[in-house]
Amino acid sequence: MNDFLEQRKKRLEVFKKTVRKKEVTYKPINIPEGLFLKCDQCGAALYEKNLQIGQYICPFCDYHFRMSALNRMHLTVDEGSFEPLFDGIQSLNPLGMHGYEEKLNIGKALSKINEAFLCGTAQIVGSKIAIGILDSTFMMGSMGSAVGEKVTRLIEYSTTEKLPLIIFSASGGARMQEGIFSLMQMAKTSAALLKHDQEKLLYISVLTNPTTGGVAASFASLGDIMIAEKSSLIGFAGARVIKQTIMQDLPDGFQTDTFQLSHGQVDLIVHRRDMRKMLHQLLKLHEGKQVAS
Amino acid sequence: MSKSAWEIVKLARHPKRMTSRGVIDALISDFVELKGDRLYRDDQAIIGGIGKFNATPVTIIAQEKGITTEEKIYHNFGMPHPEGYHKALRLMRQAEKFNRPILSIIDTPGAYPGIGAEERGQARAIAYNLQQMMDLTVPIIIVVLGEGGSGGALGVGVGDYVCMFENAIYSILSPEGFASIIYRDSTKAEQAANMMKITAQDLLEFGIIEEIIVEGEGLHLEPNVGLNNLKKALTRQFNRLLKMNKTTLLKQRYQKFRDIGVYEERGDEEDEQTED
Amino acid sequence: MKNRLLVANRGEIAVRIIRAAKELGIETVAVYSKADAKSLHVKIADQAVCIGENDSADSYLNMNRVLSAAISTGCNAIHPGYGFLAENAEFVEMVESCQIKFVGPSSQAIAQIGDKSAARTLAKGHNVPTIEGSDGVVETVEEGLKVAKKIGYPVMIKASSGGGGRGISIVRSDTEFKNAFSRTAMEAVANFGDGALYIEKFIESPRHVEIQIIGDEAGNYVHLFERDCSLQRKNQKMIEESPSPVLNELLRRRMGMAALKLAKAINYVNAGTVEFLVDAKLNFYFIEMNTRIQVEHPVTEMITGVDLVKEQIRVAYGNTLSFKQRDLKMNGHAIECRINAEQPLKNFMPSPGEIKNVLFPGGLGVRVDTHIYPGYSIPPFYDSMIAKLIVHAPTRLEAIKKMRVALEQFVVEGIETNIEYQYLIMYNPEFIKGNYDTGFIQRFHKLVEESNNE
Amino acid sequence: MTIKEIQQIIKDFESSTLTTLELELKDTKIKLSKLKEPEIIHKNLEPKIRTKDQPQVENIEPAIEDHLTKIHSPLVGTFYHASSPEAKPYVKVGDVVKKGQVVCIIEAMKIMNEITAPVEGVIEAILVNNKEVVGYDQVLMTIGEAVEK
Repeated sequence: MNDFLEQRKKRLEVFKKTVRKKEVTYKPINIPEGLFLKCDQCGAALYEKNLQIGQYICPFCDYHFRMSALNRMHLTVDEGSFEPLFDGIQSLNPLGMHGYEEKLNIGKALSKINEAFLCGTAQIVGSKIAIGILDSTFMMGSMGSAVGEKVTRLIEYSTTEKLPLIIFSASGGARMQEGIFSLMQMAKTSAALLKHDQEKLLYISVLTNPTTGGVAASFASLGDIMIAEKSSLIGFAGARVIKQTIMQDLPDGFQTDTFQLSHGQVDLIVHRRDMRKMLHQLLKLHEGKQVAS
Repeated sequence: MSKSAWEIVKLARHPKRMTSRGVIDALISDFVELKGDRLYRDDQAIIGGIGKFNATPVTIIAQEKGITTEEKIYHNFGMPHPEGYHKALRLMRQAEKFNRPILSIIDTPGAYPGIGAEERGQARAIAYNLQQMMDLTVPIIIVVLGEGGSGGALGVGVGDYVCMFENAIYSILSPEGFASIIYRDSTKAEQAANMMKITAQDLLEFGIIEEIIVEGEGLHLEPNVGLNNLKKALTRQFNRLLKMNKTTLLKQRYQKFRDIGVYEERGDEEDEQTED
Repeated sequence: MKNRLLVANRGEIAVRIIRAAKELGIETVAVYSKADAKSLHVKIADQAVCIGENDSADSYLNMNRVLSAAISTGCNAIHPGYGFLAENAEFVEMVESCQIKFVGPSSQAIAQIGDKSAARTLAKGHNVPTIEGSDGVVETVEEGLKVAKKIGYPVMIKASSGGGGRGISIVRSDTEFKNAFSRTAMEAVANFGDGALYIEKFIESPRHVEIQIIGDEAGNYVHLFERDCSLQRKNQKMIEESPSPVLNELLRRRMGMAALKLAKAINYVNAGTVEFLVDAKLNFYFIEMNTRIQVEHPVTEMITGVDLVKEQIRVAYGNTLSFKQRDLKMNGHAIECRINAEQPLKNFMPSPGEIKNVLFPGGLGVRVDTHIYPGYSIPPFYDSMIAKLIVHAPTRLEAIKKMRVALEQFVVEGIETNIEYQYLIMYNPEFIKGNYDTGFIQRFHKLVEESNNE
Repeated sequence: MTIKEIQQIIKDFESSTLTTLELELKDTKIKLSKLKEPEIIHKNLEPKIRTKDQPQVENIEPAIEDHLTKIHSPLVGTFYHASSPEAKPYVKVGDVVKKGQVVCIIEAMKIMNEITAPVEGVIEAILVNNKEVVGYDQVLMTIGEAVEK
């Protein structure tokens, strides 16, 4: 039976050709651009709108897509509880680097905020916090003077206001275009955290994809509690530089979240869906009413 | 005769240029090297120890590149691992315990980019030093001797007074690295160097460093000129800083780094416009 | 550009849709899982694309692969059939955004009416009668008693995260309510780990009657009368018929109007079915709306002469309905028996396998919608329905007799089927009288098991 | 023992309360059991499911010798032999390829996915034409041992 139908179709096909005038060919449907995103890890085509609902996580391989700071804020804090701080601080071009202003404008357009760091106060299930989020869509979340200043002011604000501090890092490192000024922001931000620490205040650092270079080697690595978001790339030197230096291939899983966990550099790996819940839990643990004796 | 940035880069990396060990031998008496981070191993990219400067006991932290090939390999070309930074902090805490000032000599192409370095937390090692050096209640003087390689240099570079040798450089990344990113061609390092503003003169103007140590013909030709100028500078600054009370010392050190950064702050009214 | 239709389904409905499209001169593309490589719908389509492994989550439910198959073969429409992605609002939105026509309602309509409680509030809003109940969970006995008094006994106390008939008690008075409440809560915790309960009016011996509707983009709406699907086992339908033996002309018109009101409220386009429960006193209550073509659509086609699937495709391509409400008449009586590869006496265990041979019944008013053929192997990964036997005759009794003859001559060799089980139902007095309710199969099955064990 | 006698035994056995009966007479040996259900279910279902991946679903792929490595399409989409219409095809039959080398592109929903060679070797055959629709797991190319040539 199986091929009897095939033979019938072939015979009738020949006949149909004599009846039908022209051969009809079908071209693929030209769908609009940008409807689908490619998952960097498994290559699956993902429908953008579904991704938004699913918190930018690939349903097939659980890859965590990079998020803008605004999306991250919306996902993390209580609805409408975010109040921005130091929004007026923006970058200049101290070294007169060619093309820097252009890059800044592209960053503003992509991230819809005016620098690579969104910060202010907000609430997570009612607990008031100071919160800052680096935006990797704004010049790779790179830290120049403006970002350094905003991070430092957020830390100083949370120190004077006695608030727990949460910073989400997503950065390629210090911003080259501002040279030595960017480098010094590492010391400035770390110094501010010393005072926050001396006031016995809680600082949770969440390392998201990617956290490397100058940001990793400063405020991002100084959290009382260090959380790595699942499937994030976290490290100091770029993989390319390391490969050139040691002339060897890098081991599998190098500089991933599990790498950092197994080498004792982070406390926890948290899936993006559980992040808000975990932050709430940690905040509650630190609101400590003394246990009645 | 002002030298181009690229010429200074070549001098900073000159094979005959004096390294930290030379400075220690010249300026520090009774030097005893102290080794190891008590956690993993000793990292010889950073030499640490105690000795006397003008008869005052000081703690020395010095990034050493080595001169002969064997020395370069032994000192890993001056590129520290995390354990190097841990050792430096251990010795600096010890300096605070015994109320000794700290002299930190910077000469490194950068923190070592290796698998072991990442495994042992290179980022955090540097970050923790940046934070803790702000807390040491003893004077810290930083000397940028040759190459100030980005985070690797800054990891032992937080202090009250930063002086930099005339032919030294201090930058966010190497001119070659900068060229390969901006021009996609690392051979354009010279062009990059002249644009990056990484010389002592640039940094003095930017207020990043406090003093330039004149070298005369250069540390590789007549080292004594540079060494004497350094000695005079250190003598002046240690005397000044040792007289200062601890709280002002720390407050000024914090403010020195707090004020670094060039940005604009638009007033609130302008904010409304951008907030459309 | 010439139209081309992708059929995002398998089995008999895929064959049904391909035939309808071919009759409209539209080329068809079939999709199949590896296990379905040899199935009929793959053979009769103009082109076929494999979209994944055997289990449906990795093939027929994989939205990306189904959509990619449509895009790369140049299909400007997709027909989802029933089940699988037919009522998946996310999938429909993806199809719409790719500017491919979805043969069914819009994604908003599906999202709006797909959610049961939203549908119920919508129905209440258009004063379509719904089953009274506590809106939301009831915390205490007192609160429960108040609700019960308001809607009137008998009421059901139901576990909110329950299902499959467990965690439910039926009470007819306050005293019964008091001692049943805590017991049901405990049962709910035991079965579903969640003791939350809600109260709902209990319909005595209900019948399950649904109204077929279809609407086009120009806003024309018609209903094609009712189908009675009370013969169910654990809410799996087994036999459907139209007209319903219990409906009178007035009730039919009122239920038809109610269904159309709902469809218009969400400007529902294409074919859909509005499901009601009808109690002994012929009151009807809205339950839910299915936003797809139903398995039992042939019953409506036989009594109205309308090809619903062709109409679906025409409407999807932007044509208006080819008939008005006044053109539609019910003529005669139609019954459908679902033929499954299962062993009724072994708790309806599925019995996949190779069909050695098959004999299909025929004659006036006998229709078989199926995808099986001699030598075909039924894969064990999908639902066990292998055919639908539909008969049409001037009266219900004649239809029953015609069904008996057709069932008798429907022979499938090589696997077990429920043909003989359906045959026994055709001789059951309660079924013949027509006054059966949704509890019928349960009672019938006990009879069959007892007689078999003697 | 005649057939009728055997049928009689079966009938008596059916109406008795025995569940199994084993009878050995001169020329015949009979084994009757009412416990047949589990076996039958067992027999009926078991071979159908447990055997090698769906015996009755013959492998519809064209006959390919086993020693060749097959490159399967991980996606449903359109096959392109080059990165763009003007560009030269990535590979042609007879080319030597390294592990991980890009051999073609499958486009799905306007997303270009580079398909790479799983092993090092020689392209024996390309089984799909440019711009043709490919199904899931369809064999695109075969790679033979490099050493032979």
